[in-house]
Amino acid sequence: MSRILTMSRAGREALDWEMERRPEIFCLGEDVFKFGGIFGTMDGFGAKYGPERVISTPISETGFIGMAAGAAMAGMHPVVDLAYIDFIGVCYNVLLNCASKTHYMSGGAVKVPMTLLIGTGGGYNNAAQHSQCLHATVAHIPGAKVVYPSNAYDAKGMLHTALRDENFVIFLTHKGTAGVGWMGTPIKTTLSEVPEEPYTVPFGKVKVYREGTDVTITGLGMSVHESLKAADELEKEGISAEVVDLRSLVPLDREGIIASVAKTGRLIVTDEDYMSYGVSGEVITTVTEHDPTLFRKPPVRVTTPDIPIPFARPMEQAILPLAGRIADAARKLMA
Amino acid sequence: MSRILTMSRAGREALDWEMERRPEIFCLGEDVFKFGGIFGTMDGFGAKYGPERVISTPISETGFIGMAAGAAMAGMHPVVDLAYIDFIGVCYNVLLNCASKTHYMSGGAVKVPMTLLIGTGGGYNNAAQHSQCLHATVAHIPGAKVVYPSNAYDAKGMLHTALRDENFVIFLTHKGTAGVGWMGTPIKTTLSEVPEEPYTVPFGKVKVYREGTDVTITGLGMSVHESLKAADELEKEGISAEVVDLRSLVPLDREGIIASVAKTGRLIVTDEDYMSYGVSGEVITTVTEHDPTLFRKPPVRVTTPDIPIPFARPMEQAILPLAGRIADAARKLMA
Amino acid sequence: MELTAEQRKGLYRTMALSRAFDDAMIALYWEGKLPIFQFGAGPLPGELHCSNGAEPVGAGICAALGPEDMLTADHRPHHVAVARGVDLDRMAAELLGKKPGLSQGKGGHMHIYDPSVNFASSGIIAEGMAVAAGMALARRIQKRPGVALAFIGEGAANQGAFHEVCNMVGLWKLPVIVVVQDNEWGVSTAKSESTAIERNADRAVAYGMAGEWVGTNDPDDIYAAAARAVARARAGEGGTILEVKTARLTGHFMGDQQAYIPEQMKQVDPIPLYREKLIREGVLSAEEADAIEAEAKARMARAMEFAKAAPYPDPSEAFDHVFAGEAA
Amino acid sequence: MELTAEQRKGLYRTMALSRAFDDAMIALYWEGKLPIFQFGAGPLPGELHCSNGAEPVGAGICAALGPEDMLTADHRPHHVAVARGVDLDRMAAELLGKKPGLSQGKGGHMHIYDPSVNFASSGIIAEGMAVAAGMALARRIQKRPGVALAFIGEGAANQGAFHEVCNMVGLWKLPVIVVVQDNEWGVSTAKSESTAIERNADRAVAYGMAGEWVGTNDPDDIYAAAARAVARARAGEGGTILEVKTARLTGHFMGDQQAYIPEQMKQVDPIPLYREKLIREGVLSAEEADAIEAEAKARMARAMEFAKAAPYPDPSEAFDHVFAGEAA
Ligand SMILES: Cc1ncc(C[n+]2csc(CCOP(=O)(O)OP(=O)(O)O)c2C)c(N)n1
Ligand SMILES: Cc1ncc(C[n+]2csc(CCOP(=O)(O)OP(=O)(O)O)c2C)c(N)n1
Ligand SMILES: [Mg+2]
Ligand SMILES: [Mg+2]
Repeated sequence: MSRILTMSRAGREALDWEMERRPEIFCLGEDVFKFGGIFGTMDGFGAKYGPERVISTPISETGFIGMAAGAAMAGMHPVVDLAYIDFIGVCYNVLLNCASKTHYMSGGAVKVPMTLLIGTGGGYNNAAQHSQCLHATVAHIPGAKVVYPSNAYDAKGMLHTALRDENFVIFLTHKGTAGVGWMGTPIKTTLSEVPEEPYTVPFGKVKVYREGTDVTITGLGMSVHESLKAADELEKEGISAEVVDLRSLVPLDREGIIASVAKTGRLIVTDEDYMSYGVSGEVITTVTEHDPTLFRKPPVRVTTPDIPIPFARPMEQAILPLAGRIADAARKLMA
Repeated sequence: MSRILTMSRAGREALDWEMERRPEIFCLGEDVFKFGGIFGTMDGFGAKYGPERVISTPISETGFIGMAAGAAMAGMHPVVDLAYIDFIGVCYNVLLNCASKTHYMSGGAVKVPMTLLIGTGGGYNNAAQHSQCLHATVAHIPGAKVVYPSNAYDAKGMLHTALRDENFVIFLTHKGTAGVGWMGTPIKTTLSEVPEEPYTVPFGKVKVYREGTDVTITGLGMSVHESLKAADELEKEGISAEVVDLRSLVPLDREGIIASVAKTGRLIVTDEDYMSYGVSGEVITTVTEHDPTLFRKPPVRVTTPDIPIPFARPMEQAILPLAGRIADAARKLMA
Repeated sequence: MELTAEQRKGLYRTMALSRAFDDAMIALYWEGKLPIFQFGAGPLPGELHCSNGAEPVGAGICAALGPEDMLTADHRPHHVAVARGVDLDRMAAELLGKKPGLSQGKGGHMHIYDPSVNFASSGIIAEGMAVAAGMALARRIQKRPGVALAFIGEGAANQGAFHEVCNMVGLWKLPVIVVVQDNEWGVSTAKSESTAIERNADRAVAYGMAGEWVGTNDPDDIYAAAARAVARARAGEGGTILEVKTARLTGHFMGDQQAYIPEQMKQVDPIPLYREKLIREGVLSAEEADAIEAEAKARMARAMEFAKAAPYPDPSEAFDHVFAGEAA
Repeated sequence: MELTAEQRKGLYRTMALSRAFDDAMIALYWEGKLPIFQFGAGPLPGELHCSNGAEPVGAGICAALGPEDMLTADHRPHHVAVARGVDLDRMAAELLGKKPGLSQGKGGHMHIYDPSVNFASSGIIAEGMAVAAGMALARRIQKRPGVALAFIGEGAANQGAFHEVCNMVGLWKLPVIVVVQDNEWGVSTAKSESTAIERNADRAVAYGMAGEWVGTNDPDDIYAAAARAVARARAGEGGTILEVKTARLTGHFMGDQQAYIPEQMKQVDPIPLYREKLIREGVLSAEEADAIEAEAKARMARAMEFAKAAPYPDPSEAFDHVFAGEAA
């Protein structure tokens, strides 16, 4: 049986199913016992699994994420909630030098299976320290897998995959896509039919949300949904956009990106992360180093510019990669 | 008068000159009082300026770099030594959310003039936690300038520029280029004639080390010198390589990159940082989004792959972007 | 260090103004967010962490300071900012994201900066610790006076930055006061669930700092402890961890139902208590107290009017102030 | 908790073996690095932080442990690894970057992992604190016994991770022992220049942990303190900060001239002292002591032979082990 679910409920189902069956999984993070994690992925788990397996921590991110890494080395599979990716600043060493590299530095002798749930993104006027994406920053770390579902079906399937992975997996969700109470009415395109039974969605494969022939629009997290909105607009104007969700940054499905651009000859890369030294450059380069003649027109980036996120709505709305900017870019590409 | 200097001595001269004249400059970092900083930039400053202006700190990077930011807000210009960039993990928040964003978040009311000196890179078998470059990680932060001299002349001129900048400047030096005792005989191409008098080298301009017509090779830090070695080799084979030192990641001289590729039609991007989501993608994209038809052949990346740095010499040498790999790439591009 | 009657009236005035500020913001916050709650909606969007209950800390401590002293606050900065004398109109405008706001609409409520009174804040837990200590260090090098105060919550005292900075404050005998505002909660986590020992003030011994603990949420007591800490700092005797038992009456942020708070842990509003005390002690009459409250509300109403009437920044201004000293 | 004569001989044996390990590595380290010093040259490249002087800490503490206990060490791991019984041949091979090394040549001397004896290390200051505590947490959830020990330097005790982890150890009464190896120096910075108070053991009160301080660099004393801490941990009484005054005889790393160390701070070699003590107390004869030392050197010579003869990994192996469970 399948139902229409939010990403939040879908992710919760995957974690619940795995926790019921695998005693090595436990949850850790600020307020997870009472609040169930930033996206409700652990909603009700405090009561169900008890304080030994659903552990609310002090505000000590280096400490508890480092402890998760240690617990993983000792045979557990921790699921850690870091709430906002803006907070990686206080615990980045664990991501950069410990959880990601221990398997390698030990020549394969030690494994660090753990899943780190982090919320990304802005668009709700939470200003420069609570609105960042920074997915490029974590994707640049070798030894960490980085995935980023944008809809409920993928949220459940990719979380099952993460929980069965033997590695450190950074599991990102854009706050605006999750379908949690404090972000208003869920975005339609984040909802999906979700089977009740467990299933996995493999890492490292793009998802083509919508096929098209004129222009490829890649996105991830929220920018997928802005791209879909733009594609709807463009369709009315006779422009056929193919919307490609990257879904997984490490591993990255380079073939999937190239295949779409080989078909359309035009590329718009949308990204809510800062523009430079990030995902947008990597996607364009992926095509260019394969074959620059695939581009009928120069590819275009529609991203957050290289500026801190401003608080006031008129400024924030102007700098985010929203549907209007994406559609404009497509129109220019087709002109 | 000018003399041939190492980067270390050249940088020291700039800092000394500014410190003599500007009481707001002071030095902070682990072991700076007795050891003079990782690159000897503060060599002898303890004795000369005393412990009030040359402050050795506990191993508390979040604390002392954050204090530097506070001191900058209160009218000082701190020069902080972080030794290895691998350690940004324990203090990344100060870089990400404080020093870089305070000017913006205050709407321009507060300034944070500070210079953070960091050493990067490997090649001397110091393994996964002491050999990283990670320059893309810091260059992805909006509100921070990131510069990266590769020779003595630029080291002095860019440090003068940094010390006169009103912003947070991350000043990177590849350990292998500095000409410090523990890294062996200095690399010839890092040495330069350095005027005794102060001078500035502006940020945001590439430096063309060597002109060429067949292929553009961009690099930064150590990879500039590997590129120069490769260019020497290639010259013997009749291949004319133009070697472009990016020198400054924020701001980045996109015109300078494009101009060189417009001339040669071929691009090799060398980078000792990890390949994905970094500088190499940004450089290629810079050209591609301008005009993909500038490429006569697909551009090529010669970088450290997306793996932790292995300790053993045979493995490390194989994965670094050394001259041999660069020359091979050029030969293939010309074939 | 005894407060005069006039000074104690001042404390009451400060608390009333701070409360008026938060109450006005709370009222506005719900505009556009009902019936469907959403952080991003309405004229006052984003997270909003109000200070209701913590007013005695701002009032009591700032009364012990001089203009040369420096303050950093956290994600819950209003009560400290109001007590410090941050421009009320421009602060209100900043919360609404308006152009005349302190940060020209770039900061919002967690990023209140007013260099004219040496005030800064940050939304990252414990970030202000080092910033405050660095300001104190700067003054030492400059040979200028000034005590620096970092206002944090009891939850923040378990962040690594607390340790690193306290150690350097102790080591270098910096004039820094760490104000730990123990409101019992860090979001939904009680202090006993986050902190290995009962009092953060007791951690001072780990750093060669002095510890002060105030068990009442009363501005007289808080003032007295702060005055002692400030005197020590000015005398070159180093820093203090000053912990105050205070309150968080309106939840972690707006929207927090606080269902996790058991009945016996319900907190008391310190403002009526102080009003009663001042009346009981003959410092204020009920009429004077009413007048002070009315005046506070009126002042805040003017600030709100200013803020509401002010224009938004132009979208293009988002690109200004990324770097200092550069044309936009 | 009194040690038998046999056990004390064992301590001496362990220290001698650890010393033999470092001395052999030091000798090899200089090959290829003279006359021009360079980290990256010779058969043993990279930074090398030797344990000479700290052997009593490894020996004394590991003697109090069982096979179920878990250890993390820092950038100076040899003495702990040797005392814990990490495979000597494979550790030597790892320092030389050889294929049969513990990490197949990927780790080098700061990254010693031997899961068969629950040993791990890291070159980032204080990183092992949380890892050790997490291992203890894992065992609690698994309902399996095991005390976790984090070996750090006195310099590392000023890193934020120390505070965060100690607080959680105290809060959750985890069986964790933080071993602060006070060798007086963090690179060139004396403890008095880095640490606001004299003893890190005194910081235990800030975390509801026990504090133990050992002022001698004597393995008997260290063992006794460790045994007390382990007993408390096994009894569910929580963690201990165990600080030991130890020594760093060969500088921060090879190449450190230590010109910054004043004459009166010169440190004493603990191994001859313990040898004399054991002879004085009739536990060992001089001949037996000589034999133990000779045996240690011989054992290490075999390890060195093994390491030198071993092949390097193939360059292509650099691409293995980036992720577990995947074909290279
Ligand atoms: C480094 C970091 N971690 C987590 C958060 C999220 N956060 C914001 S406020 C808060 C609780 C703070 O508690 P406390 O310090 O007691 O202050 P209070 O809210 O009670 O005033 C948390 C966890 C953050 N902003 N920064
Ligand atoms: C986070 C971090 N900062 C700085 C360093 C550089 N570093 C390596 S060892 C060391 C000194 C450590 O002193 P201590 O903890 O006392 O250990 P010891 O070397 O004395 O054994 C420093 C500063 C590092 N490795 N990691
Ligand atoms: Mg609190
Ligand atoms: Mg030490």
